[in-house]
Amino acid sequence: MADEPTRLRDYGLQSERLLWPTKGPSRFEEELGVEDLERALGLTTLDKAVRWAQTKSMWPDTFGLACCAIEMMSIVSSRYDLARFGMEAFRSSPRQADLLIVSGRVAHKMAAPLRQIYDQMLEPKWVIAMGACASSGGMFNNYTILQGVDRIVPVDIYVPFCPPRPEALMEGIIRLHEAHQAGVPPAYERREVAT
Amino acid sequence: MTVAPERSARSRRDWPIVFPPPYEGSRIPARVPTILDVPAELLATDDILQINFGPNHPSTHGVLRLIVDLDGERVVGLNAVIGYLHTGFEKTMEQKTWWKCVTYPERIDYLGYQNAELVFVLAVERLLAIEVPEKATWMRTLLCELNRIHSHLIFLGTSALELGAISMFWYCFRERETILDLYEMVTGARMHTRYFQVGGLAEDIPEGFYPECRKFVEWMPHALDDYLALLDRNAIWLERTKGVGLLSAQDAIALGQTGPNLRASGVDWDLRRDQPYLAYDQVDFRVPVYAGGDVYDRYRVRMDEMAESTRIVDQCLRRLERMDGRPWIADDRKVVLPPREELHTSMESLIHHFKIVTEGFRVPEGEIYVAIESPRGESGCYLVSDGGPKPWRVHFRAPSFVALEATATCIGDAIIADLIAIVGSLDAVMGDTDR
Amino acid sequence: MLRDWLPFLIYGFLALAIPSSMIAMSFAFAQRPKARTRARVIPFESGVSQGQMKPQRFTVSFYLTAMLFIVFDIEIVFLYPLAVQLNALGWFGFVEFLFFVVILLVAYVYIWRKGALEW
Amino acid sequence: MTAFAKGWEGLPGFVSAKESFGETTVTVEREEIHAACERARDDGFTFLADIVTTDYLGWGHKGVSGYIGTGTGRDLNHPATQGFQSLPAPKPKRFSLSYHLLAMEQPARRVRLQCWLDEGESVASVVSVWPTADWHEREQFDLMGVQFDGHPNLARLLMPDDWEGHPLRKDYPIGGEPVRFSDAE
Repeated sequence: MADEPTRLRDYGLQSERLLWPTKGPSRFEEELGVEDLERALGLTTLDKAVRWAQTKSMWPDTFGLACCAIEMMSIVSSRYDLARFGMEAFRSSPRQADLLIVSGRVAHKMAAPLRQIYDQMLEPKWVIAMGACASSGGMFNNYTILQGVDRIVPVDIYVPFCPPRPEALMEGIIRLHEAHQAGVPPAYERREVAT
Repeated sequence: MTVAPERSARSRRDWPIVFPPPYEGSRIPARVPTILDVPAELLATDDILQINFGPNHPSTHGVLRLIVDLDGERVVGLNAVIGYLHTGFEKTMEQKTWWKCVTYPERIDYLGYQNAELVFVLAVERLLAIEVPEKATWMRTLLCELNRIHSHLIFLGTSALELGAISMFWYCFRERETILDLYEMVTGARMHTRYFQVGGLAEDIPEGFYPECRKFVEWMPHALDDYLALLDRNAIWLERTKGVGLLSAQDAIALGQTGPNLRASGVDWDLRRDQPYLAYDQVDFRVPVYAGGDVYDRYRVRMDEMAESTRIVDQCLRRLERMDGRPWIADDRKVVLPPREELHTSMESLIHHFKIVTEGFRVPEGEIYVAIESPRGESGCYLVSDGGPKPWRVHFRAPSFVALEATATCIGDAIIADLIAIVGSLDAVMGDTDR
Repeated sequence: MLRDWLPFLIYGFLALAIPSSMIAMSFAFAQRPKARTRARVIPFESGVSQGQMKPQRFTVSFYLTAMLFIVFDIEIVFLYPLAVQLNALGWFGFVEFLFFVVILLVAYVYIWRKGALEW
Repeated sequence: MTAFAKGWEGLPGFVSAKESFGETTVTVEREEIHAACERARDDGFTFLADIVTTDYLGWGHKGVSGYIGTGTGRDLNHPATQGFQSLPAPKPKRFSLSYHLLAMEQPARRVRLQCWLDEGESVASVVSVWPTADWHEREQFDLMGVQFDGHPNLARLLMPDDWEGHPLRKDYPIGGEPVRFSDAE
C-alpha cells in the first residue's frame, strides 16, 4: 500500500455493497482484479480463510451492566436468536470470549475491572460499545460515569439508542463481522492503543 | 408486633398464614447487620478460602460483588460490595428541569421501569396538586401491572437459568416479547417508554391496542400453567429452593424488606391494597402471602402475583374500552403542553407552550415522600422543591438496595450453590441498588 | 510383523499428529500482546483480582469424594474384560463377578452409612 | 390505639409537627433522634423505609425560584389569580436528615422524623433500632458526609473507597471527573 491506510474505506470495506447492491467493485478490488479471477477459481488467501472462520463463532463475554444488558439478553432469546451467527454461547470468563459487549453505563468504580477483563481476553478481540451510555456517557455527564468506554478500551463498533433494540445490536454485530472479513484489523491494532 | 395483622372481614387476603416462622429468634449478624463474619475458631485455622463473587459474574444479576469466605463449599462469611453501577441519578436530576427529569427514573430500576417512572410522576403531581383524568389513571394501572409481569418474567427466566432449568429462560422471554410488543404499540419504545407525563399520559392510546392486550390476557394464564408444570413438581428445582435462604418475618421487617421478599416471609403487606394509589382500590385482586420465607416461597409469591396482575390488566382493559374519546391528560396550561393545533389560534397557548418548553413548569415549594408497590417492593420518591423549574433534591427509596442487605442474614449455612439461588431469589436490580 | 502392527501405528500417528498440529496452528496464528501482559498472567477473579492467589488449603472432603469416585469407577473398568470373555468363562466367570461386586457393595454400604456421601 | 394518637408531643426531643401534602413531618432535636426513633418503633413504626439528607446550601438565595401558581384555584382568563412571586421559606440549618417511618397496620401510618444539622455535626446511629439503617446511613455518609457515631461499619458504600469529597453536596461540582484510567499505559 502506498500510504498507511487510515480510513476504513482504504481497507476496502465493502459494507456499502450490501446496502447498495448495484455499487461496482471498490478501488481495492479493481487493483487486485480479484473480481472474476477469485470467483472463477474459488481462490482465497489463508488470511481470508482465517478471517472467515473467526467471524463464524465469535463468542461474546457476558458483560451486562445496566438496561442494555436486558436487551442483550433478549437477542439470545428465541425471537432474535443470536445462535444464527454462532454467538449464543455467552462466555462468562474472558479467557474464552472473543467479543466484549459493554452493555450499560460504566461507573469509575467499574472502570478498573472492565479494563482488567479486556486485558485478560485473548487476541483477536473486539469491543462493541452498546448503547449511548457506553458509547458516550449517554445522558449522565456527572462525577461517576465514564464519558464513553473508548477512553479505557479501544472500541470497534458503537451501537446507538438507549437501549438499542436487539435488531440494532445485531446490525452492529453484522457490521463487525463484515468489517473483519473485509480485512479491517481489530481496534487495538488500528490505533496502537491497548496492547 | 404481630406477624400478620388481623383483618376486617372485607379483607381481600384469603391465603391464611398457618405455618410457624422458619426459625426462632433473629439471624441478623450481631456486629454489622449486613456482613456475615467468619466465626472466630474457623478464622484461626486458615482453611478459609476467600473468593470474589465479583462485579462480572454471570449469576449476580448485574455488577454486584460478594466477597465470600468459604470453608470447603460452606459459606461462612459474606460481605456485599455495591457501587459498581452508581450513576449519580440524584445529582444529575438536580440539574434538569421537571420535564426532563421524568425520563431518568426509568433507568434506575430498568426492569420495573414503568413503576419507577410512575413514582416520580405521582410525587410531582402531588406537589402540584394537579388532577389526573380517569382514563390516564386506568391506563397507568394497566401499564404498571404489565411491567410487573415483565419484571417477574425476567426474574423467573434468569433465576431458573442459574439453577439449571435453562429452557425456562426461553419460555419467559417469549412472553416478555409479547409484553414488549404491547409497550411498543402504545408508547413506541420497548423499554424506557417515557409514556407517563406530569398530568397524565404523553399520547392517546392507539386503536389496535385493546384487542392485542386482550389476546395477551387470554394467553398469559396458559403460559403460567406451563411454567408451573415445568418447575413446580420438578424434584431438582424443589431440592434447590425449598428450605434455602430462610428469612423470618421479624428479620424481614427489621431489615426493611418489602414486596415479594416480605410477603414470602409471612408479613401480609402490599401497598397496592393497604395504601391504594392510582386505580388499585377499584380493582379486585388477591395478595399472595406465604410464610416459609425461603427461595421457593419467594418464587411462589411472584408466580401468584403474575396471575393476579393478569387479572388486574383484564379489569383495567374492560374499564378502558368504555372510555374512548375521554381526555388522557390534564388541561392545566401552566404544567401541560397545550395541543398543537391550539398554538395557531390562541396567543396564551403559545406563551404557555414557550414558557413550559424553555424554562420548564414550576412546582410549588415543599417536600414529599410518595411510595408505590414496584415489582421489587416499596419504591419511594422523596422530592424537595424550592418552587423553581428544577428539583432541589430527589431521592429514590430502592427496594433492591434493601434486599441486598438481607443477603448476610439469608445465607445461614448455605453452600455456594445455594448462594446463587438466594441472590437470585432476592431479585435485586443493580441499577436500583446503586442509583 | 509390520502388517499386524500397521493399524496400531496409523492410529498412534494420528493420535500424535492431530493434537500437535492444533498446538502448532495456535502458535502460528496467535497474536501475542506487546504490552500490558501483567493482566494476562494473574487469575480471572471477576475483574477484581489483585495478583497471584496465594495457595489455599482445601478441605479433605474434596479429596475423599475423588477417591470414592476412583474406587467405584475402576470397578466398572474391571468388568469390561469380563464382559468380553463372559461366554468363554461361563458360570465360573459369573460367580467370580458376583464375589467382586458383593465385596464392593459391602464397601458402598459402609461408606453410605458412615455418611461420606453427604456433602 | 397508639400513644401518639392525640399528637406527637410525647416524642422525646420533640420540636414541632407539620402537616403538608397529606404527610406529617415531626421535627426532632439532633441529640434526641435516637431516643425518638426508639420511642416511635415501640409505638408501632416497626418499618424504616428510608433515611435521606438534603443539603440546603444556597436555598432561595439567588432568587431563581419563584412560586407562580398551581393547578388549583386559578383561572386562565383572570391573570390576577396567578399567585404572587414568593421566595421559599428559609431553613433553620444547612442539612435536613429525614427518617421515613411506616407502621404496618390498618390503616397504614407514615411519618417523617426530621432533624436539622450543620456541617460537621454528627448524629447518633439508629442501626440498633432498625438494622436496615446500616446501608442507608453508610450511603448518606458516603454521598452527603453526615457523620453517624455508633455506626458499626461507617465506610464509603457507593463511591470508590479512595474518593475525596461528598458528591451530593450542593457545593460539589457536577461535571465528569478527569478519567481515572487513561488509554496510555
